[in-house]
Amino acid sequence: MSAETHHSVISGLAGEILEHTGVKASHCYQCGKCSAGCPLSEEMEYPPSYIMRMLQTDDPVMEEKILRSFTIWVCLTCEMCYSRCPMSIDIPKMMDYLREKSLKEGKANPRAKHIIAFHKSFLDSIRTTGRLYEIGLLVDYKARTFKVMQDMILAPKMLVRGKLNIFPELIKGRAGVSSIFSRSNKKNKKII
Amino acid sequence: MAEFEPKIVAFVCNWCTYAGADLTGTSRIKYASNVRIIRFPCTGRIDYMLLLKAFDEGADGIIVSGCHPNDCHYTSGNFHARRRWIMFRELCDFVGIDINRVLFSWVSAAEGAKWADVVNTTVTKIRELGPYTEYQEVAKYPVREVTNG
Amino acid sequence: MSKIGVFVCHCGENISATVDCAKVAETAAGYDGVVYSIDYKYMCSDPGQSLIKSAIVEKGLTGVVVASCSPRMHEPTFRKACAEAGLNPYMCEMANLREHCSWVHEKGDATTQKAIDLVRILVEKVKKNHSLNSIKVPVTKTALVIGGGIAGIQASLDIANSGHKVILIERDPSIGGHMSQLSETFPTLDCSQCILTPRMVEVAQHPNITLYTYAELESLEGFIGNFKAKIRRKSKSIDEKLCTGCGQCTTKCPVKKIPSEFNEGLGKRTAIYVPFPQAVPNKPVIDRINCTYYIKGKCKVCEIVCPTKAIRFDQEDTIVEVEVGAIVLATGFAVKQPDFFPEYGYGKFPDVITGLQFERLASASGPTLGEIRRPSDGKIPEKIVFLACAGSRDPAKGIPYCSKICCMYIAKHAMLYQHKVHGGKSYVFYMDIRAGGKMYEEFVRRAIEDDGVNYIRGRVSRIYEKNGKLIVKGADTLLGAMPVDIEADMVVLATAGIANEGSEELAQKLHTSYDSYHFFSEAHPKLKPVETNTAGIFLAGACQSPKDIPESVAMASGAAVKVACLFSQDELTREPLIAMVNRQAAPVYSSCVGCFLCVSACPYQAIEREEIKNRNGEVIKTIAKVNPGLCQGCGTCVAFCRTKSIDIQGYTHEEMYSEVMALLNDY
Amino acid sequence: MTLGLYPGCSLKGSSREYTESVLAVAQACGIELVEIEDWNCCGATAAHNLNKELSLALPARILSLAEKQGMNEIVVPCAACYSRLTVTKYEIAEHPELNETITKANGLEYTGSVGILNIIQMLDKYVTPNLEGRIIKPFEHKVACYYGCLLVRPHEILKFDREEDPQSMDELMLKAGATPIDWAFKTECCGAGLSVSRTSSVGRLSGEILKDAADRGAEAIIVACPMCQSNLDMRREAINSYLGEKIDIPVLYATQVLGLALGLERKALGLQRHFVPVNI
Repeated sequence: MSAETHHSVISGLAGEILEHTGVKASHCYQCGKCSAGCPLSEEMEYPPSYIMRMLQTDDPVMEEKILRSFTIWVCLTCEMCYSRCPMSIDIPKMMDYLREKSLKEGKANPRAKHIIAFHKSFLDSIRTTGRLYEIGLLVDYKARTFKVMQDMILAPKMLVRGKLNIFPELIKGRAGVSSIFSRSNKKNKKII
Repeated sequence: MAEFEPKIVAFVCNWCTYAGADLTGTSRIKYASNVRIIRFPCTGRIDYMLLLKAFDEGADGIIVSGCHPNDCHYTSGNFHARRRWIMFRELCDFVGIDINRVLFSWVSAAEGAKWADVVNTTVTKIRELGPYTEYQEVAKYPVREVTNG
Repeated sequence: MSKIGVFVCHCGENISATVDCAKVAETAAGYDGVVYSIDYKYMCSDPGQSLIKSAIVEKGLTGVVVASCSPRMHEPTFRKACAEAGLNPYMCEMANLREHCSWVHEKGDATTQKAIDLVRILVEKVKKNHSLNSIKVPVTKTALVIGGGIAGIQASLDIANSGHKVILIERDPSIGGHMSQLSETFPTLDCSQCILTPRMVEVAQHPNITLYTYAELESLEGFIGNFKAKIRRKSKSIDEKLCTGCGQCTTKCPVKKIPSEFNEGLGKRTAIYVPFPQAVPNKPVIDRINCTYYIKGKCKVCEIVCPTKAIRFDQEDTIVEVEVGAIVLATGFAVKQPDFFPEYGYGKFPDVITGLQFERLASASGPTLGEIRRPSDGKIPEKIVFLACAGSRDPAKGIPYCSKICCMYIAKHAMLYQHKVHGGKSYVFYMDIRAGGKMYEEFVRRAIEDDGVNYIRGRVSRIYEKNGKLIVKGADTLLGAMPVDIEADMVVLATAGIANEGSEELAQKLHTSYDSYHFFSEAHPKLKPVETNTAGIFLAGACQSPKDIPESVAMASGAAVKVACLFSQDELTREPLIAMVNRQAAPVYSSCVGCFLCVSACPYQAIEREEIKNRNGEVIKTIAKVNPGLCQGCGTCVAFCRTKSIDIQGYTHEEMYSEVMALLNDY
Repeated sequence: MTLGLYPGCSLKGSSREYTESVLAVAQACGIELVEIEDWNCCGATAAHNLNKELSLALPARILSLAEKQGMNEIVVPCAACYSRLTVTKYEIAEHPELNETITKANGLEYTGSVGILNIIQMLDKYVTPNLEGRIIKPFEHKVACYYGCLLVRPHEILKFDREEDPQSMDELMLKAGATPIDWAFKTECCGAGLSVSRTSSVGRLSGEILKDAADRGAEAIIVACPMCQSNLDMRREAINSYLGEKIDIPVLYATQVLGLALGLERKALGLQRHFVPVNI
């Protein structure tokens, strides 16, 4: 006598996603509306509905391809897919999970290194100051990517317009913010 | 110790909830097996003394379920049931019967999934409340006889 | 002393896969009063029934419990078998081991234990059961058909042709329904009106059919064979006997800009109007909401021009009361208005239209006389896009089901477009092509291969307007979900078929059930598709779920046969599960004290006062009495009675208390 | 009238003019905005891209601080921060078990009592009802209201305006004397999330948006999101070179337009800080 309601278990990456995010890949019936509306689908090697299909195969080869894909990094989480999905599948939430997993397992697509670098620089900036320090972010990002010249042309113009702070703003609760980071890092094996 | 398995009795009407529970079956939706269904023509037929009798006999929780308001096969039986339930609940509360152990619900013939949900929710809730030994202890005292009304 | 037989069914593996049937039978054999207990693979099969029958005879059983499927499925089967073996059918009960046990729980001891309990409950009940005899009631051999679309028309004609009277009521001013709006029909491409209008005329002229258009069901009382219906005939504001349908009034009416319902808003009509030229009856009605006279108190142009003085501004609604023996519900469906698809811009862009609007454009009797011209500027679209599943199969928009007819009509639309616009390009965005039906798949293939319709598998994300074109942003899921943009001149949305407006209220008036989408529910999805749960009320056509014309017609004929079967008898037998007031010997006569609380509880006015008189004719006592013809057996009076003087046969106090007490012993 | 204010990082740096215009309009309308003391970054896209717990804990800290400082309602002008804060509030309400982890991570209690308003909601609730007779310099221009992603999606959580063809900003502009145009890219993504790391995508996405607005005769694009603004404004050269044509429509914040209509100084609204000069 138990309140057990499921007798089938979804395995593999799809099962993992279901467990962690509540997003059920088998819910997708491949209508393609997400791919049709995704502003970035033409830059993806696998558009969103294609990723859903790959998850449905329950094939480790496919799953590996997803984690190593550029798609998951170029997704902007603009939520367009989710808002129009007839099955209300929260694809952006799933993408968040896939990115986190891909990074944790060291499978991030090499083409995405600039995108990841930017996110990391961003979070580093918050970690140390509690708030985003834009010059710091840019310098850190440049250092990570060696894209020294790009955007440098913007900086002086921003300074002139009073859009860049030369000094970071420090918050009092920095220790608190850092502790948020260290807690979640411990759980996530230092990924950021 | 094994988990407490409550005994749940469901008093349901023939036209909506009984058919709804049939649909749960046809749809193969699984739910807790703690419930025993007793079929009535209509919730309007349910004499609330039967609820007390069920507690007497060792039930830990009770579900009463019929058609949604306005959808009664007999026009208004469910409204009568609801009205009498409100009175009966006051009375139970007054004499110290735990009204949290009785769940009143509407489940239509089209709501197979809802029936499973109602049962599972009730089982979980009654499991938290524990066995209704309090009532059963008291019920032991009077002479037990078949109540013919 | 009871002698009960218990018959446990495996239902193939449906029950035995999770319930240990042998153990159930074994345990039941040990119960007090049980003299025979056995399990068998298929109890409802012929050998299974024989098993029961021979046990009744050989063991002299006084009661039977069949532990198998839901009594809603096979109770009549087993009760009939018992009756054949000489046992009163109401001494047979069913324990629902399938729907309520084996199908909803996992295999295990707990499930078998539940099955055992369910059997024990019914064993205890059947011990207390009484033999009952069915009740005979007369049949009124007139049918009421609600809805005058193709299904209602077909059902009316079939019943009328079998020699019975029919009253057909239709909400709109004319019969014909959605079918009268269609251009051509799949898969034969014959003209919808050409095949429909002769039927409409036949209805109007049939001596057995009384037609009330512009009429709705007000209320319904009674039961199978003996319904009393009140019909509200809405005021048409004309005297139908005087009106000749000459059309002077509709030509002269100064209010000419009302969107025509018949043309789905693509054409205009006047305030006094006939919905379409072939309407039956071909007499106008005044739309009081838009008529200048009713708004401002003056105009009366129609009254002035009417040669027969048939206009009646002060006419009021009338209520007609009729007695009928059976009812056919044929209220059809509605089309979901696509304004809930803001991403497709329906309502914002005039050239995004619905499938039904396209029918009107393609129809020779439509606003463009059959030429495909777009609503915004009347240009012939060079590129047209059809979107399947605009609403259907879309749980996010509230319609998870498939509307069934769209795949076919879209293929037809695209085909008609290709036939009418030479050199035009048509695209269909679809998810699956559901073309099950005679010559249906062939029809779709023809559209694709012969007429060059471009099918793209994918759903459209959005449509926007740019420089007079509609930009349709879709994806081709067969090419790796590659985005596809089409600059179209017109877009047709295959909007979902939904339950008709007011179907919920109608179901409540009829005390019949409806599903979660508000379509009417059939009594059994496979074996009783035209019956409802309410005896004497039948279903025809798309009011049960979206259907195409052949299916609607077939179902209507099915319902008509059910009605004819009913009318072939002079008397009906009814289940005797009705309330009774107890009677006892003098000087008590009855425990009823005459409080008549039951009268207020009864929804059927079935409880009367009975005066018990002595030999001198003096009234000794007044007690309640149940009229068996009116009682429907809900039992509300039973729960109301303070002296427990009313009991309901088949669900008596004794029986119900036995069930409760059996339920929990040795749980 | 006092409301809490969560400015967020952009408003303190690259989108300084947004802060200035928000404060100026609020002041002009008698609303005092009190900045949440010691606020931190909400984590933005980076956090929820890389780490779920972080993406909830950072915004939760902000909401806890607002609670602690006795605020009932806070205004969040940045659409991205508004989205993160609202999503966090929703997630914790839906999954109360998260609260414990987050309280532990932050060392601050969280009850979820603080109301969150985006800038349009704030203006609708507290400013527009009292606008009668105060529009002294109607902004008589054709404008394209650009809502972007984060103000309207996901609707289930934000419950603000409608997802497709939203109207709230258009109505506000109408009140400020402007003529909002009907156009096709109100809620398409401008690509700001990849602004720094993948400028090529931004050219295409933002290019489509600017082009459609320009083609339909807009004289200004109106936004309520600093990401969209800086993307469409600061990246204009890159976008123009992608498009191969020069589009010089300025990108203004809704508050700047309202400020102008109320007759406030251009400088007080930070109009001099724009990359694409505001010549209207």
